[in-house]
Amino acid sequence: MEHVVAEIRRDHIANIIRDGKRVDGRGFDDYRPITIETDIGHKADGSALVKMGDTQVMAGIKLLLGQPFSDMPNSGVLTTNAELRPGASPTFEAGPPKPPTVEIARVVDRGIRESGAIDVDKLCITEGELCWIVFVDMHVLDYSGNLFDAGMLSSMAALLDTRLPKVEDGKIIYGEKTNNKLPIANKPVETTFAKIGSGVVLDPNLDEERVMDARLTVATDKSGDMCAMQKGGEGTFTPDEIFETVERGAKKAKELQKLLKD
Amino acid sequence: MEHVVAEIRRDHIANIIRDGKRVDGRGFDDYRPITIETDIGHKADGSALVKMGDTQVMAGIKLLLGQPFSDMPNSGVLTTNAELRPGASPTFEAGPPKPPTVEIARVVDRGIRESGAIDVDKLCITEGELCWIVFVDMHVLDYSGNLFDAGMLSSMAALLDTRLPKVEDGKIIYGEKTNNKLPIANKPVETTFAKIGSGVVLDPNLDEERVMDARLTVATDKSGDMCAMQKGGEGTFTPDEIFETVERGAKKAKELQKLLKD
Amino acid sequence: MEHVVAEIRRDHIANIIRDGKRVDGRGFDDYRPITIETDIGHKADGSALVKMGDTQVMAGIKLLLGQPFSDMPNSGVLTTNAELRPGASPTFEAGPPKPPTVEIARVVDRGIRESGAIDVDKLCITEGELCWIVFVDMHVLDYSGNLFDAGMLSSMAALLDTRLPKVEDGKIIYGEKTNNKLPIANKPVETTFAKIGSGVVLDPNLDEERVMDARLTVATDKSGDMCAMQKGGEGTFTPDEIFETVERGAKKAKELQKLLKD
Amino acid sequence: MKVGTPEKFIVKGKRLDGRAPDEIRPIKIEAGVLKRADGSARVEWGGNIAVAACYGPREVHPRHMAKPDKAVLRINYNMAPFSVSDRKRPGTDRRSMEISKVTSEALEPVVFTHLYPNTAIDVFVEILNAAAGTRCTGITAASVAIADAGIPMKDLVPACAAGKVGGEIVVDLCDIEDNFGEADLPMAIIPRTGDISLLQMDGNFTPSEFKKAFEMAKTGCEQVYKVQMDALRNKYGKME
Amino acid sequence: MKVGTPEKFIVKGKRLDGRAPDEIRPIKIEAGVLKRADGSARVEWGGNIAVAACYGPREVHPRHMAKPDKAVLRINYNMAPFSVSDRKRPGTDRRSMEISKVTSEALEPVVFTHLYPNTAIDVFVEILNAAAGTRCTGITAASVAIADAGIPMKDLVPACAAGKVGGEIVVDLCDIEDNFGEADLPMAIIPRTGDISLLQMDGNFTPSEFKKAFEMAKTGCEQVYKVQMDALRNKYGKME
Amino acid sequence: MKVGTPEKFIVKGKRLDGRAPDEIRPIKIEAGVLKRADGSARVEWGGNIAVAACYGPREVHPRHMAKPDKAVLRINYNMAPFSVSDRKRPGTDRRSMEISKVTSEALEPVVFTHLYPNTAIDVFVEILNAAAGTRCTGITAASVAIADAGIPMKDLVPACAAGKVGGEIVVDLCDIEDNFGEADLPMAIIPRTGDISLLQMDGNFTPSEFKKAFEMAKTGCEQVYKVQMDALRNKYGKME
Repeated sequence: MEHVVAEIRRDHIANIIRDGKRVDGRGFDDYRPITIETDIGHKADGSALVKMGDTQVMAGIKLLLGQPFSDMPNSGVLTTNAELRPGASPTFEAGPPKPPTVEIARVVDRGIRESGAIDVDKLCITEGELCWIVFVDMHVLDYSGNLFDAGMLSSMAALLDTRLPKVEDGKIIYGEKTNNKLPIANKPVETTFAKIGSGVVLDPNLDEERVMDARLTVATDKSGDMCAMQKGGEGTFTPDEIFETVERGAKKAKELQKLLKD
Repeated sequence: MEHVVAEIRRDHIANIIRDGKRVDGRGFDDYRPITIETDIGHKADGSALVKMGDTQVMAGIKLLLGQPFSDMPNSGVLTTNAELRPGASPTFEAGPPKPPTVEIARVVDRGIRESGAIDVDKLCITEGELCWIVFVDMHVLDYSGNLFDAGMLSSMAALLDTRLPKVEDGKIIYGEKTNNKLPIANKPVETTFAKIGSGVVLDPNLDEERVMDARLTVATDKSGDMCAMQKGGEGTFTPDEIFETVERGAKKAKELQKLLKD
Repeated sequence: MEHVVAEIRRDHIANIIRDGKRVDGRGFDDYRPITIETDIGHKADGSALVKMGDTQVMAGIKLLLGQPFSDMPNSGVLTTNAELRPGASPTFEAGPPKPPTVEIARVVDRGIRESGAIDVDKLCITEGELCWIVFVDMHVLDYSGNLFDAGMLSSMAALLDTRLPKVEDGKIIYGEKTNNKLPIANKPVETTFAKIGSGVVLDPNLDEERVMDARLTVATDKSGDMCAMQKGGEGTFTPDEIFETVERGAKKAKELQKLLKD
Repeated sequence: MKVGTPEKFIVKGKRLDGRAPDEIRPIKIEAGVLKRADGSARVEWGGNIAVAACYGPREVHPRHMAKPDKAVLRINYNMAPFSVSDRKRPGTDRRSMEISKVTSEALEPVVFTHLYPNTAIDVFVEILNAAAGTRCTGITAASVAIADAGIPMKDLVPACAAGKVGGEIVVDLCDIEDNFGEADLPMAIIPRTGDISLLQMDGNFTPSEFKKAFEMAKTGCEQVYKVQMDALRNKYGKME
Repeated sequence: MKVGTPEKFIVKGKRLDGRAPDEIRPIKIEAGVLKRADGSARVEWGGNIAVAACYGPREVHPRHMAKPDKAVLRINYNMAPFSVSDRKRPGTDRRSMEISKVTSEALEPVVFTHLYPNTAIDVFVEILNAAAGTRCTGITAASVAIADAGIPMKDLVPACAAGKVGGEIVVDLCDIEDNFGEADLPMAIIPRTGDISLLQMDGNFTPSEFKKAFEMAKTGCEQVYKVQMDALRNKYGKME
Repeated sequence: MKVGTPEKFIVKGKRLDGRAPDEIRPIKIEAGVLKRADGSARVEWGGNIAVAACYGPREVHPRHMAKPDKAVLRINYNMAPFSVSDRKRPGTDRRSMEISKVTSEALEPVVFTHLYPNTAIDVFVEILNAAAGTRCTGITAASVAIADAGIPMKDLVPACAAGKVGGEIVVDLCDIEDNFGEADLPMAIIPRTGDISLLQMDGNFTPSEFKKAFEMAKTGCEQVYKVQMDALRNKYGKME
């Protein structure tokens, strides 16, 4: 029975979209209301809580000291993780991240990394020996669709909120932060579209995400270049759909970037 | 059906206790017969097998060399583990420790640590660089109730039995023990009480443990001070019950401490 | 029903063997056709794909730099692993190796190690500090019986195919291989026999392996000495069966060794 | 002695953060902060931030954990990686397992689990920032989340610790007091009966110090209880 | 800048390995290379070696993963420990999980999963040697293995990447181009409809560069498609 | 050559611990040492200490491991963390997995598993102190524990090793002989038939050395068998 109900729901949502509307009344290129709160708690070196409609993602930054990779002796290290906490949805379970969670972390990671959002060369302290390791941890608290965009936005907001900890003799002095910011050189954002029947809509909510045929996430940097993309879902896109979506994404990216304060 | 039988059994045991007696004829403040055998096997640096009624717990001590923690550069390190071996009960399974096992290890650890049972400052060899790491491993061989008290007793007996291994050039020479003991500065013991209906009894046996409403473990040091406590079980204690139990525990602690030879 | 069918199949195969024949027409001491292909892919430092009938095992060698063990400061390190890939059989699952896989890896490891196949003393670069670590990884691609012999053969062929990577400043320069071979000092091979009813046959195929009573693997070195043995299966061997099998194994070992080119 | 131990913990009757010995840190509770959960709560308490999400009564997975005569109450306590000084590796550690266990046992006495046999009531406690006292913050949040989920309860369960620092008994230890103090006694009570449903202790107490700390923690719990009730009144009061 | 970055990627119209910008590396495909699997394929493509084994439709374990209206298509992508420069520790890592997921989604649109409700179609992709482009090699192999298993498909799915190196758009990046290049765009297409079933990108593309790379990857896919079809014809052609 | 290798292993016909080449170490066996287990045994053998606990026949978890025509015999061999020189991290390692497997196979031939279809017979072997020969000590203990559980057996299974040290064949290797010797041959036999149910070997044997070691291990097993029988007689003899 369950899949019959699912099909009816799918048809309903697709029909509305075919008529140029959406279940929650938004336009095809509208985000749900977005709020960004930073500086949540003092233990994180930077943090942000993003609400995108009913979706809530908190990102926290921890800076550790470590050794640069041997093929990049002059650079710091970036590590990006996501966790869908079991309280965020009736269907999530405690345990190590599953493929959809890993996908979110990896796509956000690529967006940050490939856009040069962090000037990693400035994170090197001693060549080949000591550098900052930046841990970006996304903590999904309430799952109501489109974790890609909320995850990227919270990660960037948290990185912008970050202050370097104090260091003495190559060790971090916990509890004492400096006023030094991270060297942020770019502001990538992600825009995610869902293809449902004949339409492609921005920022799918939970109902739309459940019935979508395919998903396309486009990460755009501040100059309007693409820095990451990811198609998802069991359906396909035509080449034209992809080109149009990329263009629409680039436009919306500018709006999101305005929400990110330096 | 199973829970009906469980309820009948519970009522039976609680009725006996209401009459001031116990299923195995002991008084409320009586331990089952306790024996402590030390120096079991030559590979452990110290060891003890404690039998408390039908419960059997072996503790073994291994001393390794390692680095002090950075916030305690002049101290050795203590690590306490417990394993309920699958042969110890029809219901235990092989695999990583489950919450009840972890609880036992952590409460024993707190008792040892907080009482200063080991003078960890004397375990430092070179400040910030080299120190002894003391591994206390409790190995539960036969589970017939009250692992807290048997676990703590075996751990302390094993620590008292320990001789430091020989060290050359910062490395342990296996197979050659010295006559040097561990710097033992205190002798904490745990006394565990079970609340069953209207009564609170010491050293619950397996039948009592299965039906108890709540559990209170009190770790007492040689001067009669408390060094750790842990309430367990799905029931509650009144404040008066707690104060009385703490007092009864302190009295019995003296008896247990006498069993621990220097 | 399943086990009834299994018994009928077992009786059928055992009857054929009692008549001095085998299900696939081979003699008792015949191997299935064997091919060895080396130098598969350029990322491995050495590699070989062995086909033994329908069984396919690829072995790859990776050389890493590391520290010698403290009790063997002048020797390199050998590590042998096996994985039954889930594509190799309808019954294999993804996940960490299970006991039968671990057994294969450990018996191959013993054969290589105990025969002195690799002169590990020549793998030491700086005493107590730097040495080669040889990783032998067996990757079972198609499972049609007798993984012991195919695994050992692929491992030895891959070790013989290995060229040391280039090293500068104590680091491996990836992508640049030297012409230096590993110091191979012996050529152990394994010969595995299955006891089925009254007969003991070499190189069991899948059908025979499924119904065998017991298994005996004999690893023989180039001088005809035994370097490892392993009985498997829920049945037993008589002492005479063991002595005869060891002798038959030693004879077949010579044939296999001829397939291994320097 | 640990590096960084302060010389004095109390100067002129004031603690290092300016509080009186019997004064708890500021606490703020909001019920119903998550959309997907059946009930939820956020507690900010002296730097600690906890969010609790409650689901249930619902089906039990795995099935064999179900109990035929009542619901199983399962608490999952988790610290976010960025909630502590040293980044915490994601995943369950021994400390979390113990805290989840004692939190379940602290709440079990007040939940009418017998109304929902063969089901599970799951509470997920996320610590987003840790500043000494996360288990008490978590129990306090979990309790409100269960109530917010509409699950019948005999009472709420507030939690609060007392401890000994520099020889003095104080309530609701802050970070530095927790790190360098001599004893800690986290407790949870059932206010309507006065019964104790959580009690842990580590450090060093003489019997009389223990009694004093016990009473202080109890009074702390009662203060927390008022804030819990207010949070529920804020959300549900208008309906009355 | 990474240690080892080449000064130039293209000299006199030739790439470092001698290819033209729009030239894919040599590719060889064989169907039916394993005995136990229901279908299999081996792909050698410019140094990459992938073997795919397909089982199914078959029973689903664990049972609760079964779908009542179709087969579940599950891809397990795995790199052999010796397939890369630094030995890869056996076991699933985050990269493999992601590639397994996108590979499933790339193939799902062409498999008639609705014919086999409550079953699983499992494809295991083993990378025996990696030389940039393993996911495209794996998708290409998996696609042929499913066909070889006799499972009805609307079409085969070829995959191929394009990218940007030294400012130029090129197809099918080799190892050094992949390591030091500026962008990578792996794609999979369904040739009969021209639809895109896999698309990932990382690096830096202007919109017009993206379009150029997109077309080049598409053309690359079409070339791979021919080799896939030939492999099946080689095995099954004689029956026609 | 390993650091610490002794110059000579045998001086004037005596081994390093004073034994003759064909002399096994002192061995002591007690049956019924645990309360909860259905059967149990403790074996002390030349420094080795093993405790075996047997449960069964009982329900099989997980269910799918059950066999419709017989009981599954499962052995779990485990070394206590403190039983070896370097502390052993708790948990199953590859060595334990292999020993558990060969121990099961060594005991399977003597247990009447066909009497108990769809059940499990579980034996847990704990090594409390290790001094070379733990697998033989474990098999010897497990065998007595199964008998003590009242499970019908064709015979007991004793185990004993022989080996080569300094070129000589000796029985029941001690720690230093095991570490630095040239070959080791652990065996288990079924005394009533003389059949071999465990045989492993590593090191170097010529064919004739192997035969000599084989006979020595067999004789060792027969000596162990007597002690096993005595242990059971001590516990059950009075009932006769």
